[in-house]
Amino acid sequence: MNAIDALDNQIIRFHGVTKHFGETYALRDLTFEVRKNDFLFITGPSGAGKSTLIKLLYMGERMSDGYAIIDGMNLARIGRRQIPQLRRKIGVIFQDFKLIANRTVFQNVALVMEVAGFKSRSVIRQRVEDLLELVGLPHQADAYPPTLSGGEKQRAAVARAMVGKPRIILADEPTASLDPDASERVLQLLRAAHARGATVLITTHDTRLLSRFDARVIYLESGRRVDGPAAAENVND
Amino acid sequence: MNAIDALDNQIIRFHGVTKHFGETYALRDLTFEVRKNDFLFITGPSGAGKSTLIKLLYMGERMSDGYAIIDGMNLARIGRRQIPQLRRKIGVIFQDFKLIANRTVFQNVALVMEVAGFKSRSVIRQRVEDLLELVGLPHQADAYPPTLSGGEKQRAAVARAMVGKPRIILADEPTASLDPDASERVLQLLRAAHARGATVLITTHDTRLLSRFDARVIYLESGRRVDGPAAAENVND
Amino acid sequence: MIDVCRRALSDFYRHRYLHGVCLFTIALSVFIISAFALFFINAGELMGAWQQGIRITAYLKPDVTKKQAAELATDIEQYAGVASVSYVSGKEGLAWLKEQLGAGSSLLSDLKENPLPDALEIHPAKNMAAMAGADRLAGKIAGFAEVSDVEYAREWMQRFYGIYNLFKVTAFVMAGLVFVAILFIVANTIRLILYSRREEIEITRIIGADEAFIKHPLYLEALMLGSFGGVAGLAMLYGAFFSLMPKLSPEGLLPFFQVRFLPLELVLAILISSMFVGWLGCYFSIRRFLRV
Amino acid sequence: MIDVCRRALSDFYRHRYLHGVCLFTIALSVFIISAFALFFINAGELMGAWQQGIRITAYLKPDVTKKQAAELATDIEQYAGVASVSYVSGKEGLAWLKEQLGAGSSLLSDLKENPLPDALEIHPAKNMAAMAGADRLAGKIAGFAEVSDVEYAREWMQRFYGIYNLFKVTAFVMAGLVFVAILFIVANTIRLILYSRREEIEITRIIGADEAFIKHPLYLEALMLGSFGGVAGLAMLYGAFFSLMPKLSPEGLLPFFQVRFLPLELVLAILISSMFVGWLGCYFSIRRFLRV
Ligand SMILES: Nc1ncnc2c1ncn2[C@@H]1O[C@H](COP(=O)(O)OP(=O)(O)OP(=O)(O)O)[C@@H](O)[C@H]1O
Ligand SMILES: Nc1ncnc2c1ncn2[C@@H]1O[C@H](COP(=O)(O)OP(=O)(O)OP(=O)(O)O)[C@@H](O)[C@H]1O
Ligand SMILES: [Mg+2]
Ligand SMILES: [Mg+2]
Repeated sequence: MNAIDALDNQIIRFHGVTKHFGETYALRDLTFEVRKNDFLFITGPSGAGKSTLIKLLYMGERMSDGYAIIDGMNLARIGRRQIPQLRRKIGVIFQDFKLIANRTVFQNVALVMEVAGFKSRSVIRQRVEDLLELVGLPHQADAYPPTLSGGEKQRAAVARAMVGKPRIILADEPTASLDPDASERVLQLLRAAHARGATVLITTHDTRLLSRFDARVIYLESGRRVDGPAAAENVND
Repeated sequence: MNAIDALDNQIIRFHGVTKHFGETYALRDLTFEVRKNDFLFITGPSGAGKSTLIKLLYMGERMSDGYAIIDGMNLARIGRRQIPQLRRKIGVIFQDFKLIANRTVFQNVALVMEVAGFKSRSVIRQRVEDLLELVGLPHQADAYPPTLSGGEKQRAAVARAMVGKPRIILADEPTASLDPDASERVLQLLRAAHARGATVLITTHDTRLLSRFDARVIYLESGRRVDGPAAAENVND
Repeated sequence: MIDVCRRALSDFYRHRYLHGVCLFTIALSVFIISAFALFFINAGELMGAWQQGIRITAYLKPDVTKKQAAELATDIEQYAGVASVSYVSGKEGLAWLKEQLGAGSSLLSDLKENPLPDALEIHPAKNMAAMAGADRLAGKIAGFAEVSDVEYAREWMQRFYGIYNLFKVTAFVMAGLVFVAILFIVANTIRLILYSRREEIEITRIIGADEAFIKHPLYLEALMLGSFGGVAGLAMLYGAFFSLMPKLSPEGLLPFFQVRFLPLELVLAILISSMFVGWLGCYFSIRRFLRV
Repeated sequence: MIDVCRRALSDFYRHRYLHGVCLFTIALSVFIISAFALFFINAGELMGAWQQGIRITAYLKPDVTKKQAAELATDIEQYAGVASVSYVSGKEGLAWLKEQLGAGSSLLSDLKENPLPDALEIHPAKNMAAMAGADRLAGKIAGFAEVSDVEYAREWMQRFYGIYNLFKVTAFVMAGLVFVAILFIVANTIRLILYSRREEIEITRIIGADEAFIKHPLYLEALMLGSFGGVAGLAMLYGAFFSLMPKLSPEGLLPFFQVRFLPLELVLAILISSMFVGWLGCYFSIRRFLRV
């Protein structure tokens, strides 16, 4: 593969990205690429910077240094008006779910489609119901997030991230609150999206997940990328 | 052990407890006892009623039916004024952490001691700092919860649950957001509390936790208590 | 657009507690402002009604005929600040004077002949602003060749206009200050509502909503709050007015004056201002919550 | 107690945005209320000052000596609603009458002898309430054996008191309504603040805080908001008053009247009410957030 092909194929490209909050460095000099339709894990201990990396990707935070390109958009130079466009390409499963408390599960999930410009109520209803079925929450469609169990919230978050059929899925600990059954379901969904052509990026500290997949893994420690083996030691002890 | 001894030894006793929210039954006819200084796991799939059980114990919700006794207090008949007394005996690690967003980690943890009536600032400071050290958050004492990583929030919640040296510790998925290292630390803390005489009740869907401990396990499914083996099948698949 | 309305309405319902509290505050604010307006308008009218008792008397020279007097009256009636002019013969004047003096009138009974000349009685207009220059008016009238002398209760009128002016100016200043205060109160309330909703707004942005998607329903809600609040506030005033008014003016307290409710144009102006204030409150607060 | 204060203060800082907005609203509310008070108090004083021109004249019988008149004056002075009584001889009375009639006074120059009797001039008190019964007062005075006749500007006074009464009653009613409206506005604002803080309150309860632990700092904060807001509102009024006053009364507009700021007692009363309203707002809202 020549250099131009490589560039063409890259959907995410981080180069020397640093993010600090005051004195705290969440990410330091991080460089990596993700090719289109990649299935990638990011792992590392608590506080390593995994969620911060995801935040930079959906522009929840701006990077302090370095440059990053996502699907042709340069995050360092993107304008305020373009941020929504970027975000609509990305489906994010947030670690803390970020469900809107006074909208039902259905309304939370449907909101993504409304934001994306879908007008037909019936199209939205159909797709949202399908997804709630897939994550195993068909009966909770009209429940409000504060009344859901931890695992149900997480599955609602998964449904919301997938409903817009995004080209990029960022999943921040998507199975942390789930029992093995439900985890399996969610992973199948992510794999299905991957099969459909989406690029999937999953952060996790669940070592079983890593061992079950033959996927690329990026190891982070204190905001720095570390080599696989060294980190593996860390993870498997 | 005769019946009176058994009663004397029981710190938690549920009998035929049912909890429903409208049409949804979160717990059905649940009966179990916990002896003083027990170390108990509650497990089951997502939505089984684990968190609801914990909510009933700290009276975050009132049960719909049945009766429950905790440390001599009858939850069905407890008055509004006695609820705080009950809660001060219990340290809860909430599944969704329930940290106060505009108080620092230190202030969140210290609040439990203030509520418990500690007046001396230096005593509070000493104890809170010790605990933050133990959970591995000494540098985040002055951070606000929204700026913490998922694992850091969970550890802050652990510190808060333990700071009052409660007689009963209810831990709702205390290691869900933690990497193996940090999980180990938290479990050591819980074991240390147990060694000190506390009764510890942990909900989890982490099957590795169950297999590593030779502790009693209660299996829940759709709000009902089910037998170990049947559930074990479920968990280990 | 239909979409925006639908979302605004469901937001309205979703946040019924917040919006209820806000609506109540706006209603109370509109109530205060319109109660003010009601008071000042009626007070102004009252003073206008009261000054009917005030007149400028222009004594005519003895050789002025009735016809000349009538012509002069027509001229004077054109002047700014003059409501009407009436002709009073010397005889009528004496009768009036006797009546005015009451018991003291006995001292006029010794008069052999009527020393009072014929006169024009000039009634100032209700429009007091023009009357502030009563002195000037009197001076002008004195300038006519037919007029021998001009007389009016100078001291009384000066006091009256002094009060009236002070009243008017302070009323305007007060109304302005209260309006600004109310504007800030409504803006503050909307600010608190958006503050309560900041997480929801933040999440909506994070899943890809652009500014328009977020802002339009919020503005629409603010307009709705403003208009519903305005209607409610005016309804409260209307209710208070018609339940209290009969008790306020027992018979005879003020027989010559009828207290009136706000004129329709003002009611409409208040409603529109209320909507505008809602919009403005939203405008000022929303920026804070749309920053990255 | 120290503990409660410490917690209230740190809460105040922690929620500086919310509390800032709330404080601003309370300040504006106090501003409105006290601007009202300022206006009505000065308007009342102004009317009081103005009525100085009104008097009741009691003509004495010809055989009444100066000494008897003086005694009578002392008696009348004791009456409710009487400010002062002065003796006016017939000569003085005639001079005054001539002055009042101005140009018309020529008709008095024909008089051979002064027909005016001696008289007592009764000035009503500034306290107008007592004067509403001017008729009654006049009747009483007429009852004295020494008095031949009583005279006063009946029509004028009736109108004046009509206005004054209407003004007073509506002012009270308005002040009452506005006060209630302001009370609700402040309560609403505190309600919104507690609503924003409900999660924090809920968590504090869940980790074992009893009602007192939660309520006491909240009440203290409400009192602080009330008092700081009150001070700020009064300061705003004071600032507005002293920056606008010179412009409001240009020389000659109202030379006989000095507009004054609120009296100290009222300032204190407003501050205390403001604290009380803060407390009350907290009291009404807190229940909702302390329910299980
Ligand atoms: N807004 C912020 N302000 C200050 N510090 C922050 C902020 N966000 C993150 N941090 C810090 O940056 C570090 C990395 O946080 P991050 O959430 O990326 O960790 P993580 O790898 O996701 O950890 P976990 O597995 O626990 O979720 C943490 O120490 C955290 O406290
Ligand atoms: N306040 C509530 N109102 C309505 N339904 C509720 C409420 N709280 C819990 N439920 C329902 O009760 C069931 C049990 O919830 P619970 O939180 O106890 O599950 P859980 O065992 O903790 O699950 P998880 O492992 O996902 O946390 C769920 O289906 C949930 O939707
Ligand atoms: Mg994270
Ligand atoms: Mg749970």
